[in-house]
Amino acid sequence: MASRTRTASLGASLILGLIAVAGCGGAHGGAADSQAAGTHRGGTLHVLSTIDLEHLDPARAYVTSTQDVVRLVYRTLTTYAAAPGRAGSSIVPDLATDTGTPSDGAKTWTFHLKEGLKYEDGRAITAADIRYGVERTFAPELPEGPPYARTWLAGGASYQGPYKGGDLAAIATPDDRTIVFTLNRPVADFGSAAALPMFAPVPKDKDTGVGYDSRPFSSGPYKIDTFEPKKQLTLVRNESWDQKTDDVRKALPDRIEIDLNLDGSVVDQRMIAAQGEDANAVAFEPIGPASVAQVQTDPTLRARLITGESENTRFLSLNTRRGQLGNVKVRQAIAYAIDKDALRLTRGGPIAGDLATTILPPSVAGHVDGDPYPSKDGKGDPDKARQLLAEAGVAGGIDLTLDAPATNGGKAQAEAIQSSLAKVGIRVAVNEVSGSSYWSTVGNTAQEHDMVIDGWTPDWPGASTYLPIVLDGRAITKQGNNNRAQYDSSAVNSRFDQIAALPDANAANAAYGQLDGQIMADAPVVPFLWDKAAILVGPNVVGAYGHVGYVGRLDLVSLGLRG
Amino acid sequence: MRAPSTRAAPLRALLLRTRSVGTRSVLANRATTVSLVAILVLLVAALAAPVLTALAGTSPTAFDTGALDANLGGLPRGGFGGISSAHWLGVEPGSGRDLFARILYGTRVSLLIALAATAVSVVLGTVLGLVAGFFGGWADAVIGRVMDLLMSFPSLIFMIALMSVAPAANRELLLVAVLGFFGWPYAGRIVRGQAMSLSRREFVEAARALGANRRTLLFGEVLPNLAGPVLVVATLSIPACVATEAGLSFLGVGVRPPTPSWGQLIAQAVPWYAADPLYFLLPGALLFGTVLAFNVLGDAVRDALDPRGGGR
Amino acid sequence: MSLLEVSELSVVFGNGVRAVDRLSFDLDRGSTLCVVGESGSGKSVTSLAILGLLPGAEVSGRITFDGVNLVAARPAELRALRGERIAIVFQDALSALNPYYQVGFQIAEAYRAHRRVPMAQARRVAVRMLERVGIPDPERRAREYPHQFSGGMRQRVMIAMALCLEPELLIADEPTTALDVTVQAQILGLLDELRRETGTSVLFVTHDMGVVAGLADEVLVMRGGRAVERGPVDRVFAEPAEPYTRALLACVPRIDRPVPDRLATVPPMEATR
Amino acid sequence: MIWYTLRRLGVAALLLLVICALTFVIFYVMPDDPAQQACGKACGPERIAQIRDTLGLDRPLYHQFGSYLVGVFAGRTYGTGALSVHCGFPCLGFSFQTNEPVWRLLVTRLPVSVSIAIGAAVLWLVVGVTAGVISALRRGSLWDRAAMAAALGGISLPIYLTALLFQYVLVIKLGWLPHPHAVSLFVDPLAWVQSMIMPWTTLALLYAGLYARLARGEMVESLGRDFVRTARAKGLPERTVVLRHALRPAMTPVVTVFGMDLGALLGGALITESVYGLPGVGKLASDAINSADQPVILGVTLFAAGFIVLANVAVDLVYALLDPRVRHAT
Repeated sequence: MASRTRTASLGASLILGLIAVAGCGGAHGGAADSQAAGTHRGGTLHVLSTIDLEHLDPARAYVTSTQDVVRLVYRTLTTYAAAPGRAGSSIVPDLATDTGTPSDGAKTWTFHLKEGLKYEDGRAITAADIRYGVERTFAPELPEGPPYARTWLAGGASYQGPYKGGDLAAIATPDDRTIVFTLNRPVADFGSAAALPMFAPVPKDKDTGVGYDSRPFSSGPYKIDTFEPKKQLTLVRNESWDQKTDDVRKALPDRIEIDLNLDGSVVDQRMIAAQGEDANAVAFEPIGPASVAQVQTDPTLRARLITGESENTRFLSLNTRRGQLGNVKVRQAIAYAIDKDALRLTRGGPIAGDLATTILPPSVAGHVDGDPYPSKDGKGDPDKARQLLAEAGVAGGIDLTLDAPATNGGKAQAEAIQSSLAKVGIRVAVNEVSGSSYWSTVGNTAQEHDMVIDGWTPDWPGASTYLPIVLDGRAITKQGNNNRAQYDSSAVNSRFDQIAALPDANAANAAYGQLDGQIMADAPVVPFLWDKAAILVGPNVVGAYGHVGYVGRLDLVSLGLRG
Repeated sequence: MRAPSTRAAPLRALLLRTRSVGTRSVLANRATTVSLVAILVLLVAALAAPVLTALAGTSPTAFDTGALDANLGGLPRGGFGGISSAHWLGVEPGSGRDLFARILYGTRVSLLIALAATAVSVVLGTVLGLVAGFFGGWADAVIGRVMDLLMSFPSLIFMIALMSVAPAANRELLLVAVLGFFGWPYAGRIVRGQAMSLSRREFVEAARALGANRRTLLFGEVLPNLAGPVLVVATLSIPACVATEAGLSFLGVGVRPPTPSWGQLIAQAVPWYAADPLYFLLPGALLFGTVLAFNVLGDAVRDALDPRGGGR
Repeated sequence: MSLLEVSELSVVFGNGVRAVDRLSFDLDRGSTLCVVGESGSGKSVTSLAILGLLPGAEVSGRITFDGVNLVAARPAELRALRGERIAIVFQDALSALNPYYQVGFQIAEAYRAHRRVPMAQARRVAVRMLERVGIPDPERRAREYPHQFSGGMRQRVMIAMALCLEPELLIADEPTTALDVTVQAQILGLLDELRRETGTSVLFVTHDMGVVAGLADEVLVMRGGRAVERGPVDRVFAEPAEPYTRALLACVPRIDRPVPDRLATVPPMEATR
Repeated sequence: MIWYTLRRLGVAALLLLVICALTFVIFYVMPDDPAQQACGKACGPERIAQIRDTLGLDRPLYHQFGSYLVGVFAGRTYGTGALSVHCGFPCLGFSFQTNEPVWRLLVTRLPVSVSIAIGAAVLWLVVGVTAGVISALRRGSLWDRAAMAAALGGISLPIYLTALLFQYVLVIKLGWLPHPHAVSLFVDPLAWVQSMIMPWTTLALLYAGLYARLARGEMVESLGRDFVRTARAKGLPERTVVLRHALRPAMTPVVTVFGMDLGALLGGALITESVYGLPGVGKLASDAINSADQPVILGVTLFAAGFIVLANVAVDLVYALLDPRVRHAT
C-alpha cells in the first residue's frame, strides 16, 4: 500500500509550516536551459531544504523528497525518465538493460544488468547485491519501506529478512548480471515498481543494519561525504561511476550540499536575494504563500520560478463508517459545502495548483474531466449543501471531528474546512496530530475520526497504485490503513477486480477514469487540489525542471551550474 | 522584600506612596496611571469582545477570501495589511479573517489564561508557602524540596513537552494548570520566607503567649501581613504568564485553532513577516504593551510596599 | 583655639526631618567630649556630619576642624581628612566591617589610603595595630574575616583601623552599645588607654550616662537635635541644670541591655530617596 | 570545601534522577504509541510487535526505566543478533525520526546553543550590569530614569517580536545582515558574528533589562551598607569605595542569577533558535516535540535539566568562593 504522497503532500512539508505552492499554467521554465547547459561540469550546487531526509537506506526511503535525493547516490533496476512534464512519468532502464521481461503471465520478471556497473570502491555491482537489497526490506528492523516485495514475492509472507532468514527463494540470480523475481500473482507493472529505491544494490559486506541509513554505499554519480541528519548532506563525485552506463543522470556539479531543516521563509528570502553562494542554490520545496507576492510582482524572480506538475491530489476523506457520514447525502452536502478556493488560498492561491474535481489528477493517464459538485469559482455551494442536509434529516446541523496535522499549514486547512462547514451548520472540532505521527494515527482505524485531511500520490505513474489503494474496501486494515474513507462498496470492489484483469493498460486506465466518476457520486472523499510545485532556483543554475515523479520538485540529477 | 511591621501597613503604605512627593514619584505615578488605565481598557475590551466585533460587523473565525489577492499568494488587498472600513486592523493573509476581531478575542484568551494561571499559582504558592514557613519541620522539608525541584526543571521545555502530549480538549484549562503548577514555587518561596520571619515576630509571639491557637495565628496574624508580598508576586506573575502563554502558543502547543491567542497570532504571522509586517506587529505590539503595563504596575506596587527596595 | 568648633549646625533630611537644629559646641585638643541623648536626638547625625558622610542631607552652619570649615570643604579635602586626621568607630562593627575582606587588609587599606607604602608594609602596620588593641595572635587573625571574630574583638578591629593613622580626632559613635557589659568595659578601658597614649581628642557619642562619667571631660546633652545642656562632666553629674538631664541620669541604673538605636543606620538611606 | 562540593553534587545527581523519572513517566503515558512512532508509515501490527520487543516496550515501566538509566551510565544494546545496535555511554536512546543516537544529536547541536548563549551573555552582562551600576550611583538622575525605563521595556519585549522586527528591518528592509544560519566560529569568524549578532541582541535586550534592574537594586542596597560608609570614613577614594566595597557584594547575587540563566540558555534558547531557525538544542527540542520524537524530547529535557542543575552547583561553589562567610559556614 503505497503512500508516497503522505509525506510529500502533508507530513513533511507541513511540519515546517511551509506550504507547497505551485505556479499557474504548468509551464516548465527550465526545460530550454537544460539543453544549453548540458555540458558544463563542476561547481558546488546548493540545495536549501525546509524538510529533512527521512531515510537514506534504500530499504526505508519511501518519501518522494528522499527519493529525489537518493537518485543521486544509488541506482535502481529502472527509474523515471529525467524529463520535464508528463514525459517524466515514463519508466526507463537504469541498472537494467531494459524495463524487465515478464513471463508466466507476468508472474516472473527477469532483469539483466548493464556491463561496467561499479560501486564507489570500484568493485562491480552484481545481481546478488540487488537481491540482498530487496531481501533487506523484509527485515522488521528496517521498517517504513514500500510493501510490494512482501506482498508480491512468492513466500514473502513468512520471510524475516536476510539477518534471520537466509536468502529468499523467490529471487534468483543465475549469474552476476541476471536477476529473476518469482511473484505470487501477476503484476503487469512490476517494471515500474522496480524504480523504487528498494531495488537498489546493497553489498552485503557494507551492510551495517540500522546504521546503513546514515551512509548507504554509492552506486550512482555521487557518494556521501558527510551526513548530519536535520542539518546537512554533502555529496561528492563518485569517480567509479561511469557516465556511459547511465542515460538518466547528468552529474554536472562536482559537489552537492543539501542544507536541511531550514526555515521556510529563510529559504524563500535567501533564494529571492540569491547573494553569494545562494546564486548556485535551488530551493528544495515550493515557495511559501507569503513569498508569492514578492515573486509574482518581480519579472526577474518570476523567471527563476520553476513550476512543476505533480500526480498528487489533496482531498478530504469522509469516514463512511462513522455516524451521519454513512449517509451519502450528508457526504454530498459536505462535497458541496467545501470552499476549495479558500483551501487553496491557505496554500498560496492558484500558484499552488488547480482546484480538484476528480480523484485522479489530469497528470495521471485515465483522468476524465468532470465536476459532480460544482460551485462558482470553487467557493462552495452552501445552499445546495443545506438542502441536502435537510433531505438527510439533519438540517439542525451535526458535529464532526476533523483530523489535521499539527502544523501551520495543517491548521490553516482545518480552519478553512471548519469555516466552510460552519456555514451549513456542521460544527467541526479539530483533532491536531503531530506531523510525524499523523499518517500512522489516521491510518489506525481505532484512532481515526470523522474526517481526515488527506492526499495521495501514486508510487509510479498510472491509476493502478491510486484508486485501488485508496478506495478498495478490502484493503482496509486496522493499522497502516490507506482507505481513510473506510469506503467499502461491493460494486466498486468488484469493478477493481475486473479492471485488474484487463490485459491492456490503456483500457485499464480508461476504466479507472470512469470508475473515478462512479466513486465521486458516492462522495467518500472530497478532492480539492491538484498540486503544483513552484520552486525558486538560483540565477546560476541550469537544467531545472519540476519532475512529476517527485511531486513537482526539481529533478536533481539534471541540475548544473553555469561556468 | 521586607516585611511591613504592622497588619495594615501594606495598604497604608500603598496609599501613602501614591501620594508621595518628588519628581521621580510623580513621573512614576504617571506611568503607573497610564498602565493601570491601559490594563483596564484592555480588560474591558476583552470582556466586550463580542459586542465590539458585532459593532465592527466582523467575526474572528469567518473567512473573507474577497479581501485577499489570490494571485499574490493570499496577501491582503490594498497594502497595510488590508486595513479598510470593513476590517479596521486589516485581515489575516491566507484566510481573510478579521484581525481586529482575532486580536480582540486573542486578548480575551491570553488575559483569561494569565489571570487564572496567576490565581492558581498564587493560591497554591501562598497555601504551601504558609504551611512550610509557619509549621516548619517535615512539611517545610517536603515543600521546600518540591519547590527546589520545580525550579530546577527546564520548565519551558518541560511545559512544551507536557502540552504537546496533552489531549486536545480544554487547552485553556490545561494551560492554566501547567502555568500555575510551574509558577507556584516563586510565590511559595517568598511566602515561606515571610511566614517564617513573621511567625517569629514579637506580635505573633505575643499572640501565642496570649493563648491564641494556630488557626487564629495563621489567619489573624500571619496571613494579613502576607497581603503585600503576595500582591507584588501576583502583579508580576501576570505579565510572566502572559508571555509564557504566548510563547507556548507561539511554539504551537498552546491553545488550538480556531481559538486565537496573541502568541498564536504571532506564530501564524511569522512566515508573513516580510510580506505583511503589520500582521505580526499588531499583536506583537499589544503583547509588549500589556506585559510592559503589568510590569510597570508591579514595580509601582513593590515600590509602594517596600520603600527600600529601590527599583529592584 | 579648639580643635573642633561646631556652630549653628543644622541637618535637614530630604524628607523634611530636621535631625540637628542649630547645634553649637567645641572640643579642645586632647580632651574628650561625650554627646549624650536618646535615640533620635541627633547625636549620631552630628558625628556623621563632621565627616561629611550624610549624602542627600542638607547641612548648614559651620564645622571648623583645625581652622577648616568642613561644611564648605570640597570632597577631596574631606577625603584627605577622613581616616588621616578624623577617624570614626561605629556602633555595629559586624556591619561596619566588609565581610568580603580580611580584617588585616581592611586596616592596611585604611593606612594606604593616606600613606604611599607597599601593601606588605601596610599589613605589618595592621598586625601591629591589632596587637596594640589586644588581639591575640595578630598575625593569624589579620588573615581572618570579620565574621570569624567575636563582637568585642570586632570592635577592637574597628578601633585599630581608626587609630592606625594616629588621628587628631576620634569619633566613637556608640562603640559599645552592641556589646555585653563585660566586653563594654574592656573596650571602654582600651579606648581610654589609647587616648591617653596618643593624646587624641575624642568625641564620644552615647545614650548611656553610665559610661560618660569615667570617660568625659565635658558633656553635651542633646534632645530632638538641640543641645539641652553642656558643661564639664563633674558639674553636669553633680548638679544637672535641666530636668531632661536629670531624667537621663535617673535612667542609668536601669539600662543594662539597651534597645538598639536604629537612627545610626536609617537616615542615610531615607535621605537619598 | 571538598565535602561541600561532593554533597552539592550528590544532591544534584538525586535531583536529576527525579527529573529523569518524572519525564520518563510523563512520556510513558503519552497517547502516541512509541512503537507506532518508530515504525513510521506503512506499518503492520506484526512489525509494531517486533519493534515493541526491540525497544523493550512490553516490559513493565520500572524495568524500562531501569534499562534507560543503565544506558545513561553504561550504555546499552537494543535488539538482538545481527541487527542489534549498541548505544555507548551516555546512551539516551535513538531518535525515532533519524535513528541518530540522541546524545550525538545533542552534542552536535550544542555548539550553536553555546554560541548564542555565550555571546548574548557577554553582551547583556556588560551592558546590563554597567547600566545598572551607573544607575545606582546616579540615582534619580536622567540617566537612571532613562536606563530603568529602557530596562523595563527590555524585560517586557517578547523574543519573537524582537526577532521578527530585527529580521524585517535589518535583513529584509536594509539588507545589512544575512539571514542567521549556523556557521562555526572556527570556519568563518566574520560570518559567525554576522549571523549571531541578531540572536545575541535579541536575548541580550531581554536579559540586559533584567540585569540592569538587578544590578541597580543590589548596588543601591550595597551602597547603603555600613561597611561602605566605613570605607568612606577611612578616606578611601570614591572609586575604591564603589569598586571594591560596594560592587563586590552587589555582584554576588548577580553571579547567582547569571549562573542559572546561563544554565537554562545552554539547555536551549528555545524560542530564539526557533524564530531564527538556528539548529541548536532548543530547535532540536521544538522539532522533536513537533514530531513527537520521544527519545529526543526525553534526552533534551534531561540534558537541559543537567545544565540547570550543574549551573546550580557551580553557582553554589562560586558563591562560596566569592563570599567568605559561605565558605566558612560549610
